[in-house]
Amino acid sequence: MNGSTIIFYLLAALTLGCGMVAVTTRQIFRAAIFLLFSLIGIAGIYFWLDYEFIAAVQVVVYVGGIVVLIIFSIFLTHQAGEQLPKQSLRRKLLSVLASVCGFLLTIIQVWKYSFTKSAGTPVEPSVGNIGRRLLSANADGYALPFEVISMLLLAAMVGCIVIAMKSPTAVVSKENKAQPEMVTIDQKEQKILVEEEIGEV
Amino acid sequence: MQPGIYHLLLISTALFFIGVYGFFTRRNLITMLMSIELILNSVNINFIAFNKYLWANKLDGVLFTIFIMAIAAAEAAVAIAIIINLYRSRQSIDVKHAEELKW
Amino acid sequence: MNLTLLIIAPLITAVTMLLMRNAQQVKWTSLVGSAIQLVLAFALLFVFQNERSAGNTEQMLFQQNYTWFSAWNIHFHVGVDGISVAMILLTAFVVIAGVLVSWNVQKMVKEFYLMLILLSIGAYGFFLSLDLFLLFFFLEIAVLPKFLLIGIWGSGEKEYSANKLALMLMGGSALVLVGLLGVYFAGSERTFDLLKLSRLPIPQETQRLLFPLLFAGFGVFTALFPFHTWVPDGHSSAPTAGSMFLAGISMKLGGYGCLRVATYILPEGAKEYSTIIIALAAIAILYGAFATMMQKDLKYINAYSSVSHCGFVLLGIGMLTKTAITGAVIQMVSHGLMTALFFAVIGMIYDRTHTRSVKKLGGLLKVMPFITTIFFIVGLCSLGLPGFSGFVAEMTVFMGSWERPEIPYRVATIAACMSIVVTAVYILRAIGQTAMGPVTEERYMTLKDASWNEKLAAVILITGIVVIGVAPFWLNDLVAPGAHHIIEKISQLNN
Amino acid sequence: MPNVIILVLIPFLPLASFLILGLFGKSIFRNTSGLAGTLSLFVSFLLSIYTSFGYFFEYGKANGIYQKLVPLKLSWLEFSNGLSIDMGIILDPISVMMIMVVTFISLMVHIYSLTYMKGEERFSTYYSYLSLFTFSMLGLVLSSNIFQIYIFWELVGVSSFLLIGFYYNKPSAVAASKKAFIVTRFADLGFLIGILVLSFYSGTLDFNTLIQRLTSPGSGELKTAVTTSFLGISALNWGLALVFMGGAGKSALFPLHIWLPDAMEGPTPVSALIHAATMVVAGVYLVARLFPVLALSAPEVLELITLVGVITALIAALIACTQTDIKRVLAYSTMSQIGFMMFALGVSGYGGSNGIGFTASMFHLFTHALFKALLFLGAGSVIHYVHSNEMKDMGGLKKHLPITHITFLIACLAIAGVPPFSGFFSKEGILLAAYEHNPAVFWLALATSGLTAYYMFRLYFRIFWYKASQQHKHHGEGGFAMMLPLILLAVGAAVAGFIPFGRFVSSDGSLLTLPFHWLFSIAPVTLGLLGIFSAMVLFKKENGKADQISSFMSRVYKLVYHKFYVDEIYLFITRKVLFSMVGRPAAWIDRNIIDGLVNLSGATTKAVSERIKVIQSGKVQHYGLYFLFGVIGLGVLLIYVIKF
Repeated sequence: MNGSTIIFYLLAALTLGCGMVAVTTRQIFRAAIFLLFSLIGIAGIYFWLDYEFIAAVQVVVYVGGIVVLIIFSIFLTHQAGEQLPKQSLRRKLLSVLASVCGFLLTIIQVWKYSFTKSAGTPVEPSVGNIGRRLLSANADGYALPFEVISMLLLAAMVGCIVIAMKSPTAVVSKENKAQPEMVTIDQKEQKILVEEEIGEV
Repeated sequence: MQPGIYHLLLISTALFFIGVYGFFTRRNLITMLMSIELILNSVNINFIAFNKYLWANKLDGVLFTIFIMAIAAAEAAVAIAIIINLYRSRQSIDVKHAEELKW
Repeated sequence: MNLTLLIIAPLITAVTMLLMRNAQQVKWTSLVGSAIQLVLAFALLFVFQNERSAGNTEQMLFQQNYTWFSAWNIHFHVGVDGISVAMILLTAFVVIAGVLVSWNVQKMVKEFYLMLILLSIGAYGFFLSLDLFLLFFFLEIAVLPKFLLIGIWGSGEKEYSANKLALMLMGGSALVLVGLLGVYFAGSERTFDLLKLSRLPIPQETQRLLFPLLFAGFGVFTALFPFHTWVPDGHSSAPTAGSMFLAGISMKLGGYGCLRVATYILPEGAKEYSTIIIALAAIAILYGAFATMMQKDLKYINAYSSVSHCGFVLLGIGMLTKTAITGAVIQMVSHGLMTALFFAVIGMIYDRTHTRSVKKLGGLLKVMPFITTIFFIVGLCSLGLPGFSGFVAEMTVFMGSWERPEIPYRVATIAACMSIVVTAVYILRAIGQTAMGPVTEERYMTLKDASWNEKLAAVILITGIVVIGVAPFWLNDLVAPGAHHIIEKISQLNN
Repeated sequence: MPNVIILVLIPFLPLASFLILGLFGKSIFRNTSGLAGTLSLFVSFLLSIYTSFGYFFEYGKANGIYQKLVPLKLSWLEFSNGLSIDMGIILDPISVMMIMVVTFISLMVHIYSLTYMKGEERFSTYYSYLSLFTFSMLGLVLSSNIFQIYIFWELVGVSSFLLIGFYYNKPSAVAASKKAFIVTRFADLGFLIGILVLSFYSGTLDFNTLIQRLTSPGSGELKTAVTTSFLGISALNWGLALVFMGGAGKSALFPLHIWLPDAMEGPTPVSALIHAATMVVAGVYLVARLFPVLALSAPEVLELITLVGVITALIAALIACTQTDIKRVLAYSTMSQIGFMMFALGVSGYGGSNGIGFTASMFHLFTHALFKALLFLGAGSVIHYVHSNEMKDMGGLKKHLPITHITFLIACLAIAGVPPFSGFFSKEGILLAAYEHNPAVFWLALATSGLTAYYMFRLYFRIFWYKASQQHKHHGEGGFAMMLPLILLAVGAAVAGFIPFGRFVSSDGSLLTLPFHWLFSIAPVTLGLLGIFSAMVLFKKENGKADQISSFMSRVYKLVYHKFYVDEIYLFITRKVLFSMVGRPAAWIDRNIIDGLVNLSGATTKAVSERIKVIQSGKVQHYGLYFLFGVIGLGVLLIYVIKF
């Protein structure tokens, strides 16, 4: 067992451990942070695999972009120190069962399968190579998908704005009229939840 | 033992099902979104691993990873926009309250 | 004669109706349209008779054949023989009477009449089709308006009845569809053409499998015994014209289908299952009659008696003799006219007294002599009085049935004969209670007798009933050759 | 040769009058409908006289034997292989005799009703119904085809139904009309099946061919009909017995008689026409029509007919002694006399002097029509006068109703068999035939004829003598239109016995002289006079003797008074058995089991969808879980189970 291997296992442990905590913790902010570490662990694995560019993109997009977005949205929708509601035990057990079964099924299949490596001169995953492939319009070029993705991003941007934009006042007032009932129901439920929690404590 | 493709696949599978577990057990939409990010990342790991160990003569895995990241970013943005909108309309982002598609 | 005219004429009527502005115009358009249909039907009869007497013995006359969808070899293929002509005449009679009777409909007049005309398109198309796919197409066209007629213009538990009727009929047509596809793939040639299929050898095993599907499928329409329960509910909830069309036309679609499709294409299957058919028919006849005895609602009485009477149609078909099948067709025509008239009369009584309960009515003969006289006539026709069509039909079925000397057939025939007594019991109970006796409620004394449209409708239908009853030979001569063609293969099998 | 147009006109004139009066009676013939109907019938009557003269004296005979002529035969409805319903006219002695009887009695009734039914709201309807009946009855007797006779048989039944229910707002009349129709309809079921059986074995529906095929000993049809048997009885016997069942229903023979007394709810002239003189003898006519087949090929059925006839005659006579409604008494007397006609046919042989019974039966039919119509019309006058059917409202009417009194007396003497009135001759013939063929029947018949005299004179004395009248003389006897038929019929009833009937009507068409023995007549005449005498003793003056006797035999009296409880048995069968045990369960099964199954399938579908719609919860996590489990399941299935 050499250093590289150790580093690999450490990265794997970091990724999986943080991922695990991220999906189980009841502090939403902590979940976000652990997600962040998990993503960093993945970036580390990319580094370990010598895919520096991908690792960099991982860090930039996920760590720097998405997680920040998530954290912002958490700030927008949550009070500080608020705990996440508990899920029912039955659901948890079912989910564990489903996940474990799925995991085992997949892993067993993967293990049984012997992968064959393609013969051919390896290509350096350098930024230059990637960029050339990405933008070339040749038979194996990715120019078209690249353009499509850019359109998608644009559409997503427009979509975000439209969705997040405040609705016209008329609609709002209508919604507000319909609101009280909903709220009371919510409040009731929350009350019940709180009581349950108190009971548990 | 030298880590190889199997180890990477193990990690990605585990991460995938961790994400799945989170997706099922979380009630908060934002945390569900996080689980989805984990799932997407596990897919990315797969792509990279296959590229590295099986198809080193090609770059397709890498390119797909990049696309997935781009899409994931867009998806996250849209999702968060929806979540915020939802929050605005019903003061809650509990998934329980988003069941308009019921029978 | 161009047979497509019979489909186009109502179609044009329907389109013209769409353009009309007020209810009055719509009514007159549909009346004129249905009168044209009647004229066309008579023209068809006339031309057909001429052609036959000129010595044209071809099975189907006036055929037209256009390819409709060549990939599946579907054709727009129409043609008539005597049986179809008789059924078309029946349809024309019932349609015009139905249009006249619904003169007082208030709600959504245009749509109502549109539904009536649509149903008549379905019926004409069905009786004309010589292509099984086309036939099925028109069958489905005829189902939809019934659902709406009951669901929108009905009374009582109309949603329930409309659903029940539509679902059971759809179930029937699903069976039919499966059977049709089976026939399509069973022959050596992929074709829906009725005449070709009847000549293709279809293996006996296949016939055994497909015949029950087709027969039961069409049987649902014509109240085959365990599948008859839509009849009472559907009829009782339907508006007057709806009931008339339902019992007068729609139930005949089934009988015609059983005959023209199931029995004609699959003779060996028919032979195999004939004992079961006649058993079910005999049960339906007697059991329907006994069940009628206990009914209190006039519409239920007629609905159950329709089950009983349609049993004769199935009995005639199941007997597989030429006379019996002729009788079955005559019974279809006769029952169509009679039951339409019966429902029309019930509708007239209900419109005035606002009740259909036999218990609450009484002494109507004093109050509205015309309507009550029609009630008498139709009741007497229903119990098979000579001089009216019912007698001719039943006797022809009996004579045809008696040609089969085997014990089960004999038993079924005698059981069917018994129904004439039970029929008399329930008809006379209904008439005696409603028409005769003292007037039960004061308010009945001021009721008005029939209006012009009701009188006209009644007279049209009575004319049909009496003409058949007094001079049945022309109908017999019209239908018998058709029955002969249907039975031809079976009699070959017997020899 | 007969003139076909005239023959056709005989039934069609009444038909025309039915249609015209039925359609326009209320508007055009408001006041003249009676006259119009009577006139058309009068023409029809003249035509039938013309026809009968022609038949009996000009063209009917060939080689001294009356032929069965079929001057008209139109195919009406053709079934397969030679079976067809033809509309034809048959002329033979009995049909010609019958058209005479029918048109004559009907004419009398038409005239009588002009006054009797005057002021009736539905006067023209009444006449149109009468015309319908006359048409149907004429059609019935002229039928040349067994199915044709069935058709008119039904039409006769329905006109009887309409006329019994003429006073439709009287519930009892409605019930009676229904009863009459349904009971005869039940009998017609037998008739119909009988026709089917006979037609199947003989291969024809035509009377002449049928009789010819089923009587010639060598014919194949007869052989199969006799050898094929069901429940040990040959097909031929089945067929004929079932046809007889139809006749028994229409003629009110014993087990199927219950409708006739109730039918008296109709207007009295109608009872005279339909339920005394013409329609009720249709059964006798039918048996007479098929007589050759019965006599030559199916003597067993003839025995059955004898048995039923004699039982009916006796039972009806017994019941008639106890009834108090005068029309009912007459109704039971009709039943009894029809019983006479029936067993006369039953004991008769075929051909030559064996056929006395046949001739006597037809003769009795003829005379009975006259005197029974007279009795009913007389009773009609009485009812018209006192406005009641009950004996207790009558008595001492001989001064108020002199003509009715005399004519009624003549009719009573005729029916009692007192010489030289008509009934004497015909009854002698019947008794003689019975004596020669079957002594047991003879003794029963003799007793019955004594009873007949008793109950008829009981009726006579009870109406016209008994006690002093309390009636105020508010109106007269009913005028010319009512008296004329009475007088004409009385003349007929008095002298018809002298017609040499055997010369015209015999079983095989040949000439027959009804034998007549003075010595033989002593017994029945004595017995008849004894009956009259005892009636006189009991009822001439109001005294308690009759009541004493009835209370002395109270049990028997009660049994007879309640008509041997036959009605109650029928009521039990229909109410308790048919309605409760068959009808109601059928309706219940249909609503609850068969329709229940349909509804159950609907309900099941609904319940299932109600259950599985929960899956469609709208919760994304649920969907995810199902999806994942689905994928896992599929994976396991494909990999480990199917090993894809």
